[in-house]
Amino acid sequence: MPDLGTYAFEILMSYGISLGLLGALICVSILQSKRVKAALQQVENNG
Amino acid sequence: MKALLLRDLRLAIRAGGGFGLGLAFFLIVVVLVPFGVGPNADLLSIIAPGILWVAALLAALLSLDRIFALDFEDGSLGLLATSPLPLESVSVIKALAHWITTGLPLCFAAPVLGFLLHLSPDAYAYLILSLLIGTPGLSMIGTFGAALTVGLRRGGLLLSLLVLPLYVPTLIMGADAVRRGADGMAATTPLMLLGVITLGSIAVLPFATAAALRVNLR
Amino acid sequence: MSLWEYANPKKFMDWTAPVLPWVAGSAALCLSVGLIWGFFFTPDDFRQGSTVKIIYLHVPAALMAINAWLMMLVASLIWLVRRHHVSALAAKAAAPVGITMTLIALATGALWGSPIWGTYWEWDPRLTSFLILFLFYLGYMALWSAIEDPDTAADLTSILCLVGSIFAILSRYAAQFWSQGLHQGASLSLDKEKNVSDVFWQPLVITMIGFGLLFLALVLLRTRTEIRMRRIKALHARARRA
Amino acid sequence: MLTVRDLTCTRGGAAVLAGVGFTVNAGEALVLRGPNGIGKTTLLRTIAGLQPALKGEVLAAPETTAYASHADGVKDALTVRENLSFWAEVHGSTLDDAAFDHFDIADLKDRIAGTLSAGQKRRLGLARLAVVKRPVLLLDEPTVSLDGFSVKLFAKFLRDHHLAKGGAAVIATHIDLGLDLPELDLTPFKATEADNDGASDEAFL
Repeated sequence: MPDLGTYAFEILMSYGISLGLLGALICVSILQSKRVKAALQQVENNG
Repeated sequence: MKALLLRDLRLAIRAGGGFGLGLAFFLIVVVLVPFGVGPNADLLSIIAPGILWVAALLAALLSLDRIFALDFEDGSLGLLATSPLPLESVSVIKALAHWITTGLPLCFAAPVLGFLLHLSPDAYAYLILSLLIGTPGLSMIGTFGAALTVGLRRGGLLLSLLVLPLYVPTLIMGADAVRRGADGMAATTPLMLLGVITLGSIAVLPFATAAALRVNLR
Repeated sequence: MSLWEYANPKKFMDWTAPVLPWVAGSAALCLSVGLIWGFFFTPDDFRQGSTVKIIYLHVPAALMAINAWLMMLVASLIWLVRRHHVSALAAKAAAPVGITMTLIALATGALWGSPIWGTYWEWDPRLTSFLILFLFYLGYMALWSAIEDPDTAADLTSILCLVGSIFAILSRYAAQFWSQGLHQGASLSLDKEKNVSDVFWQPLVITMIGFGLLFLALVLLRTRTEIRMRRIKALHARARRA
Repeated sequence: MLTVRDLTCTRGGAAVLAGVGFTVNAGEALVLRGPNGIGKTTLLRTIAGLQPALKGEVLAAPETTAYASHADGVKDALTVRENLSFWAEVHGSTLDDAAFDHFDIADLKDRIAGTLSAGQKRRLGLARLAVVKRPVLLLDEPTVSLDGFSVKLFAKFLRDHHLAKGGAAVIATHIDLGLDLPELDLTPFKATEADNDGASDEAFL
């Protein structure tokens, strides 16, 4: 862990918020992709 | 073209809500601000240009969804689309009618409300001038937003969300002109830029508005 | 075979399926290398101290926030001119990615501003422009979700994107006129040595590539999802017709 | 006056009618028949140019067609005369008394349209057709909420003052106007999946 000095809070918050937001976006995209893929499979099998 | 303008003005007068509502809303917003920020005359005089411009903008926003919605519901819009009048002209006329019923009265009401906010005496000319130059642009931008949301049942809120960001340049330039006037500085540049935004909107947006109307009429 | 063939939904699904994992993988690689390098192995700046580490998030996110809008603009134009469905759906898919990038740029900008400018928020033209860009993304996404018919939605959002772009640029210059600003000049330019020295520049380039690849991967993934959703809709409609 | 050739029209991203073709000459009218939902409205709107055709063409001189449905743009706050003179001005024609007489609304000229009965208001809406003076009328269920007397008025206007003067009309209606007009049954033109080529849903199937 590097020495972040007095600005540790700002830097860690920046990384935390950014990676959190990106992670959330990636998770939502993947989950949605899976859900829609399954739904399409179901429609195609029935039709 | 004249027929459509006269019809819209007649409808605005007879159906009510056209002239009065926006003006009343403008008045209420401006009157409410001192209750919120306190009666300090110096403070009010500093923020007066901004308040008057923001209030004008909100008042112009209020009646936007009526621009096309009624004509869309009763079929007039479809009939106009098949008439010799191009939809681009219809858009301009609609914006003009909206301006006459909302923007123009605001230009005259604003100086009166300026007194309530202790607006600097030097600023009145710039206030009226900037509103006269800027509000036609607001009406044209709003007409474009109204055309985008005309087919939607609950388009009102969405319309505000779409239109308000588009109002930013006009607001910045308009309020800045008044502020500079109040400070005794030259306000020609913001007024010119305000004029550029308004003229640009009137030059470009009728085409976008007509395109959006055609899509919504399909 | 013309290049446009790749824009056919079926073709698009075919060629993106093998490409996507590679793009996602290289995005993950670039981001981890760039961010770890930037966070652990770069020295402090002599003026900004350790806060310079925020640059590895702030600059690439800001870059992608604008690039995402540009991509949506191009995709909207393609849809309006050539009516390629994938193009419209890609624009729709890119908006949530773009708005996330805008949020990251705003948040890291505010956090960076606090030690350097002494305040979290300053009505600086650059920050203000990003706030306005955020509002544009919001309106664009709201319009997509409000309209039921997919073609109508694609048409109207494309028109909004075109007009919005003009007004976004106007807002940018209006904001510059209105407030002179504290923000430093662009960190990215050809004469980079003037702004950012090599030690910071190398990991920054890697994270920028990483953000770009991540954007690409997310847009591909989300466009594939949109195409599938559209296909479900089309299949349902066909079943109703039969 | 109006020729429709091999027309395929779409609704909601899929073809509804395919290969529709007919010609209507001056003085002729055509009645479109078919069950509900077959696409009569879609066809008329496509001919009127309000929505694009997927295939085929509509041949008519520019600005000769007038489309009318039950949503006829009557403004409640305006008088009967103001309503009609507006459309007259937009179409660059003059408002003469004949238009009022054809639909028996001469006595109502200065009444506010909002105070009219439903039937009177519909007659006012139809009177617009006499005002715009377009030679090809595209009428979508023109007789909705008209009583027997008004239907006769409308049929008389159509025969004596429109078709007799060299006009043409395409009418989608369920009732018999008593005019002995040729009919076109749209049922055989119902689109199949093969007609969807180029429709927006088809790209995803």
